[in-house]
Amino acid sequence: MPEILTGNLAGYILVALLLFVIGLGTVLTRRSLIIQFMGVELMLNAANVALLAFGRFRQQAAEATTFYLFILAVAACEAAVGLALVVALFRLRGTTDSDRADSMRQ
Amino acid sequence: MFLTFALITLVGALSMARQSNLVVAGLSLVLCFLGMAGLFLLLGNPVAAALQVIVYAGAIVVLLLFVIMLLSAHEEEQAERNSPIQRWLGAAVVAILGAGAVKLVASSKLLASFKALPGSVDPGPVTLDAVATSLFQQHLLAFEAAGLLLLASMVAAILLVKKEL
Amino acid sequence: MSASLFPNAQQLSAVLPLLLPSMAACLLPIAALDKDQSTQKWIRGAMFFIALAAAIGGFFYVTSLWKSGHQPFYGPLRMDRLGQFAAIFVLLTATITILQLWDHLHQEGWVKGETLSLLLMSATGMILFASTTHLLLLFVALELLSVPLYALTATVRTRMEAAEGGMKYFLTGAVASSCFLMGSVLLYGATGTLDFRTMTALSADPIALLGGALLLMGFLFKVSAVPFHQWTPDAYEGAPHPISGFMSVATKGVALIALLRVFPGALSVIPGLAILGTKARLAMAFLALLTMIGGNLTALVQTNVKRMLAYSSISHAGYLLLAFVADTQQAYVGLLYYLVAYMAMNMGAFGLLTAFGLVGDKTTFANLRGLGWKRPGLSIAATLCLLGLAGLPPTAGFFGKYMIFKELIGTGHIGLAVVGVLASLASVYYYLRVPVALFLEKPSESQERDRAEQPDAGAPFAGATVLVCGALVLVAGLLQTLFVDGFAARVVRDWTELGR
Amino acid sequence: MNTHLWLIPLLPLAGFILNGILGGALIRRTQGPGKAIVATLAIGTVVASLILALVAYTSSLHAPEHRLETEAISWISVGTFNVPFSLVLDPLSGLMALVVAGIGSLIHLYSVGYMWKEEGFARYFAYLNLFVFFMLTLVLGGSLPLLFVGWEGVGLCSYLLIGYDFETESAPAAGLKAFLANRVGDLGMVLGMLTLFACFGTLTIADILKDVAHLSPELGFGILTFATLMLFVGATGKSAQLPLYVWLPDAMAGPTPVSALIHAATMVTAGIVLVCRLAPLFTLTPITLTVIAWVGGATALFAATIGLLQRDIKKVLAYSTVSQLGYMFMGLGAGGFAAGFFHLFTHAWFKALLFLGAGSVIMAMHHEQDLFKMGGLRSKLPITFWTMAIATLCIIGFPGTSGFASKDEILYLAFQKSPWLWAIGVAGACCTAFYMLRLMTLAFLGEPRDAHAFEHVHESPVTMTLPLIVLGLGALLAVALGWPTAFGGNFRVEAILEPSIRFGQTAQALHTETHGANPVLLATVSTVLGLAFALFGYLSYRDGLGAAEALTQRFPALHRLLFNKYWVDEGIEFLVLAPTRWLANLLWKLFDVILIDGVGINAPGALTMVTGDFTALLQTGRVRNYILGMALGALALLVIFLR
Amino acid sequence: MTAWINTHLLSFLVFAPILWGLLLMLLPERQAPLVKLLALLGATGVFTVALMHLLRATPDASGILVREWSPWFTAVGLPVDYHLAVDGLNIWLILLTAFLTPLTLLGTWNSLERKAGAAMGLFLVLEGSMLGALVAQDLLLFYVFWEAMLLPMFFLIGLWGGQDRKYAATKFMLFTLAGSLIWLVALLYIATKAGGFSPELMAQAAQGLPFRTQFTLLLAFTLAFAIKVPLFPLHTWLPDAHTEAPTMGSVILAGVLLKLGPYGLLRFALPIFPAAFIVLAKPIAILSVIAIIYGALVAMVQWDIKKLVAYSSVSHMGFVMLGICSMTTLGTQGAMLQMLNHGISTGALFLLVGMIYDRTHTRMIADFGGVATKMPVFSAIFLIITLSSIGLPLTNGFVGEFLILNGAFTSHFAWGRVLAGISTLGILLSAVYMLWMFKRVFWGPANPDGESGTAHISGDLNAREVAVMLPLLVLVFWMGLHPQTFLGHSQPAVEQLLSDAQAPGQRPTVLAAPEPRVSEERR
Repeated sequence: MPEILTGNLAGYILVALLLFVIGLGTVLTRRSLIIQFMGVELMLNAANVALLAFGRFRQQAAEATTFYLFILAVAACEAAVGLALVVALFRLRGTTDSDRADSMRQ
Repeated sequence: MFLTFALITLVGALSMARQSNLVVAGLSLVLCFLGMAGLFLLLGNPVAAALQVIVYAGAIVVLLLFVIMLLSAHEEEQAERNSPIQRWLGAAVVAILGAGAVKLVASSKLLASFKALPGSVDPGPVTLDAVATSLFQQHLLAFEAAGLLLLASMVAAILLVKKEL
Repeated sequence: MSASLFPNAQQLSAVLPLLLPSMAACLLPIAALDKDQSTQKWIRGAMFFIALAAAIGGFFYVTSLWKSGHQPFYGPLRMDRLGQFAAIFVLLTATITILQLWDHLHQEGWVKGETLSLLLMSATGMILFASTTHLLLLFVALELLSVPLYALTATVRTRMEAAEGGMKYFLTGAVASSCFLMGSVLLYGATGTLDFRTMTALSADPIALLGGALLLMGFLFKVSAVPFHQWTPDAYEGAPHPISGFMSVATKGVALIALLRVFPGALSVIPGLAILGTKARLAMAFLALLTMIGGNLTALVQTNVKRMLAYSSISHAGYLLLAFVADTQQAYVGLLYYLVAYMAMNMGAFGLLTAFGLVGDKTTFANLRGLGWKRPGLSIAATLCLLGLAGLPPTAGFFGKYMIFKELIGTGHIGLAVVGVLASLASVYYYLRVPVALFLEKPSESQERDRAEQPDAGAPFAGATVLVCGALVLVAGLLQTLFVDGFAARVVRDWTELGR
Repeated sequence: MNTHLWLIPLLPLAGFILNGILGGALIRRTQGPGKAIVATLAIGTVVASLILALVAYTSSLHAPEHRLETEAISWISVGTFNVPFSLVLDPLSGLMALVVAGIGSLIHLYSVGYMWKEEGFARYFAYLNLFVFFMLTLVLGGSLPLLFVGWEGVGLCSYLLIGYDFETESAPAAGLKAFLANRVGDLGMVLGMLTLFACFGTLTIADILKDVAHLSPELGFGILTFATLMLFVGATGKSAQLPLYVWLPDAMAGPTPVSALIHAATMVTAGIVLVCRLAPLFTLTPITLTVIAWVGGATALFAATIGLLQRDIKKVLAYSTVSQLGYMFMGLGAGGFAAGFFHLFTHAWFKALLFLGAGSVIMAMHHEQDLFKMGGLRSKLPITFWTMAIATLCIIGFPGTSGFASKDEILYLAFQKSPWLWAIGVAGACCTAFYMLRLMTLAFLGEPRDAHAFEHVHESPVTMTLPLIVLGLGALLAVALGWPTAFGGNFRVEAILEPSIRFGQTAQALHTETHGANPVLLATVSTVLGLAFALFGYLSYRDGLGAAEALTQRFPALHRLLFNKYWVDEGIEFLVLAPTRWLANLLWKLFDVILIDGVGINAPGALTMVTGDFTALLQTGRVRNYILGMALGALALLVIFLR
Repeated sequence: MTAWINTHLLSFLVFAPILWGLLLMLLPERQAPLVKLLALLGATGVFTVALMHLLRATPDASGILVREWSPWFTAVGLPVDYHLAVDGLNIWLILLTAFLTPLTLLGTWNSLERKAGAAMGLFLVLEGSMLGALVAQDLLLFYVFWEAMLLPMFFLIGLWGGQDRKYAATKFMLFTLAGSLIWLVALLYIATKAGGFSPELMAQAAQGLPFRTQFTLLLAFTLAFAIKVPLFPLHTWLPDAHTEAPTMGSVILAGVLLKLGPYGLLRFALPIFPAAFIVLAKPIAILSVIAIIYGALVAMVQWDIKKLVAYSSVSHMGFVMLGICSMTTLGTQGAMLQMLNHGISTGALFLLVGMIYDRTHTRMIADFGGVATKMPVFSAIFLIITLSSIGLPLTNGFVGEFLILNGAFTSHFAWGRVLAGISTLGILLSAVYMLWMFKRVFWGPANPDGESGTAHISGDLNAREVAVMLPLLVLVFWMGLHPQTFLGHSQPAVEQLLSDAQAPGQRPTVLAAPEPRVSEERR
């Protein structure tokens, strides 16, 4: 049983990167703004996983957790503003489909 | 143990990514977050785990669900045009990046240099006061900035969606 | 390093540039709570006065700091010459933006104190972003400068483009900043420290390289370099003109300055990063090439002035990145000088639209036809700004390009230089379209009628700013001694000395 | 004394300036008196310079090498290249100056009567003065560029004077043609000068000739041959030799006195003057001399044949002029510079006379120039007739006349160069005799063919007849200047010209020893033939056009050929001008419009635009695409970083 | 004031027109008459100052008449100097500029219907920037003025031009910029190598470079200058610009702007890259001969008088370039003179065309005919200018062309003689197109139909127009009769230039006499 499966640093980082990629994939492949937004959240959390893992293995858990707090706050802010934008857009367009909001080209 | 949580996390994430029903997607996101919380516990970080459940799985996802309800956008709308280039290219990029991630992690000496922690050097779980000390001593300025940021997002949200502003 | 809750005077002097705008930003929403802020002119006046006072006050404070010549710091916040430069740059831009906003928002009929508050918050975030090397702080500052901008882009809710542009800006921006975050986390993991200055133990490990790449991408997104640029035109078109100007100038400039702080190059005060250096420069060259070509080519075919300016700002990102390719002290001097010039030129260009009261989608070249003769002085000033953007002597734009290209050639990147000049040759064409429309073309009958019936949107502040910008473009072109030797060069010199 | 030389050309110039600026206004104010003043001024200046020339010439006879020279006034001077203004009066230029000023003043006088009723009286005289100025500069000029000044100047004047009635269609065209044909020649001049400068490092004639003194004749085609040939090209242009003669017949569009002065007596002889000036140079290049001789001979015959059938009285004379000039060149080419110049001298008198006579005829016939409409004018225009008769005798070389002297000297030399040349010359002489008699007969003898016009014919005013008489005397007395030694005479002109023709040369006379040929025999043959043809001409036109018609019926092809002047003009239009215009249009359309503007400039511009459109397509407006772009960019970054 | 002028003469010459012009542009349009007057006064003032001070100045050791030198700025390590100087090379071009400006203003007094004041202000700005380019000795300074010239010209064409003025203006702008931007790269390259922008430093630096590099750099330099000249394949902007530009634009464009190309070659390209220039001279000489013939041929088939004159400029400037490329004193001096000639003659031609255009509002040759009957004085003046432009002796045209031909013919360049021989054709062709045009426009019967241009001609030249032409006529003959006035100044400068460049110079004469010549003693 390779130790990557037993939860060494590499394992966590791999999980983090995969989460990151999945989040990106969500943003890329879905059209619903809300789901795309979830994807963004996922990308942020991927960072969280990596961060805490590093913190743990580098014996700097406290600092890492602080950073984690800030990321948390930022995520909350982004959630607020992002969802506000979605709502504003929905009011004007009546849609949450990002592909339909393409009035500006060139 | 790690494997379980990791799988929960990834599965939750994947199902979120593929789910067409927004509510279900949201719920699977919660699942993913819970998995993460588990991972954090494994990392000996109960604070983070707790916050993960409370803030993310709690606040943010609930906010999301609220919005979903508010806009009554349960299902993803029909695509106006199917854009194959976007889909396939996107998929390709994701695949490449994923494979790249695996390869990269595998090839990284630095990661390999950290062995799984033996119990002896285990610093034990993170405590809130340690976090608080670091927060209010090293990162005071950042804390202020974050406060400002929260205010900013509040004002922004008001500016954007408040009726008869 | 430990900081008590209450910074001492010396530390305070470092924080004050941030404190002034942020306090005003906190004050403004309260004033904005008043229901009839749209009816009561004096309330509006008061709000704008507060904002202006904060910006100008901060500006004067920082200039005095500059004159006094001492470079305070507070924990990870380093208000050194570069930081002061950034602060001056941002606050000046913010001042001009506020002045233009007064006119523009009245034209739009959507005067909101929140707008100003967000603007000032963003400005605070920018100054912070440009004056630290601490990853955590960088990230928070990045968010602090972006989040308000997302909202500002969509601030005029009545416009369809506004919400759309804001949404696009937000989504792309969120992705970019999460990349930034991921990058910084990985760097942290690779080095075990959050502050760039202490990143001595950086090895060429894939993790570190990945982190560096993602981090760089975060910067390049703010700089809006191809291919991270596509949000730019939409966001600019959606945003109010002055905000577009603010985004194009301040965001870009600050992102470049912050990048300059951490960039592993000639000025790098960070020993460990050298490993990333060559790769970073290669990436810069590659992207600069793409950016100059893509930006200029696409700008050629625009019909909307704002989009044209957006693409022009993209192409300028290309020229500015060239400084990192050349990567000599002189090149960075040129970069900073060019930023000043660029601020004047772009604010002038966007101010032109405001000054003529072109709102909504009435910002095409066709809408400019024949306006030049209505307000010649203003139009000439704006023309100066555009010619500056085109890089024609004797404007400041030329000398900015001159310095960067000279260093580029000096370091042997002649191919890039040739592409650059050819690109700017193409750019002359679309920049000239504005004066051509202003002076050379006759308005159509319908336009004549509309202008006849609707009163002339006398935008005093915007007009004044445009005039000032035009003058600045010319003066900065003729008095490089002041602007280069006395300003940009000193930044670089002192900073490098201090850094060592 | 020498400074007076300047006055010789400058006086007419002064006349030109005054008349040109003030004359017009003056005449518009006061009709008659104004014209009188203008005319007096014009004539006065020319006469004055004539007198000065006489004085200078006489004094030059006592000067060393019979040569007066003004001190040089700086004109162009760059490094070694130094061209001063300097005039030289030696026998050659002296004689020429006298001819120009003399005949010039006579023709001025004549013009007063001829042009009195014309518009632009002042303009005419101004041009005429200007011409005299340039012609004198040409003959007196001490350096080639200065000579070239006169050379181009007279071309300009002839251009202006031919186009004198500029409202008509034909005159401007003719003027343009004249100027351009001359310009073609001038290219030769310029090239010649360039070559000479490259050879000798100077363009002052005296210096060149001094340098020439120690050179041996060129065998084969050398640089000097090139230079002299080029100069000769210039001469063909000015002196209307093959192939550049075409402008001269058209030049008859100008007023008749102009034809007399410019296109008979003076300007067209510039070529001969040039060759004589540089005689030592030309003697070094036998090839050139041969070319000159043959071109001259060819021209002499060619033009004469065309002259046979012309109906326009002036055209006949024009072609005769061309052929006479041909004789002169034949003489020069045969090495007889003096002979050539002598023929120039005599020809100046009688051809001017002929033209003026023709002028008075035309005036009498109310500007009718068609010979076939004239006839029987002798009774009405006695003076004109008799004077012209004298000239005719001279030109057909009637024994004892000046024409006989000069022409037979030339023919004699020609025979020594080559018998064929002589044969051509004689043939030309026969044609000359024929068409001159034809002219005289048609104009003055027989029955009047246009009774109505005949009614109003009356002799011209004295201002016109006086010059006729004077010229007649001149034509007769010109013989005094030389009588072929072969007939026991003394060919004085050779001795007179010696100093200038052999200037700077080591003194052994180039004497052409008479090998074989018997001059008397040659002369008799040519003369008899000539007179025979003269008789033939008289007989065939004595009673009307009938006989001529018969001849025409006999040789229709020949008639058409000659009557259409060998279709030379059409040929030039078809082979040279049209292709040039076509080529020019092609170049313009092909290079400017299509290649440079189209392919070179607009195409890249359009291409850039299209590329711009393409890149603009990437801006789809859908945020997912944007993020995809970012992802790809990130991928690229990763490749760069992790590679 | 006068004291200040004495010390800062050149700055005054450059910036007085610019500032004055900008000031005038700000005046309202209804003040046009006043503005015109002020503009004329200003231009005349500048001319008088230039004339008085420059001709009185005495050259110093290095032949510099007037000099102003102070450091400007040392951004990014390279010292850039504010270095203005007048010497034999540029004095007459400066005077020509200062001389043509007031004449043009006076000559186009009533030509512009709208915004005449602004046009004249702009015109002064143009004059100033051209003077700046002429006096600038520091290459970056030169470049700045070089580009600064474009804008006023662009707006002159674009605002007061003819039908497709936008196309013409843009073409002019981009075409010229294309050259000068490439040049800028080369300039910066050599500047970084030299560590400064003064030609001397660059010359030293160029010595050190491999020949290929020198040659490439020179190519870039030449490109910019050749476009301005314009040399054969790069000339197509000129006809459009000339045709579309208002009269004042055409005059100054032909009169001065084009001269900056050859001037730049002489002033900068030749001294900096002598070795490479000697090599490049041959192809350029060939191109310029092509330009001579080609321009003349194309001019022949134009039906727009202005376009015809424009192409004639191409031909004439070809002569200038040929003279420069002959690398002999003769040729170069001829080129210097020919520049002035072309400035005077072609400038005058454009003025005249403008005068008749004001009356008839057409420039098509076909619309005219028999103009001489209606405007005798005009046609007389036009004839004289025509003659000077076709190089008739005693007018200015002849001296220049003759010197150039001699120079080319005696140059060491093997093909020089052939080229000179071919280019004599240019003299013939110039006569063809000019006189043909003259014939069709002024002579022949006045075409009767009321549509034709001739029918609209009201009267002959008025006093103002005659007053404009008189000085030009005087100059035509002065330069024809006593060119030494002008050659004298440039002679030492040119000799210095060529000797520094180690130009092969003139071939020795083939057959000259061994003993010294009489005429030389007389000299």
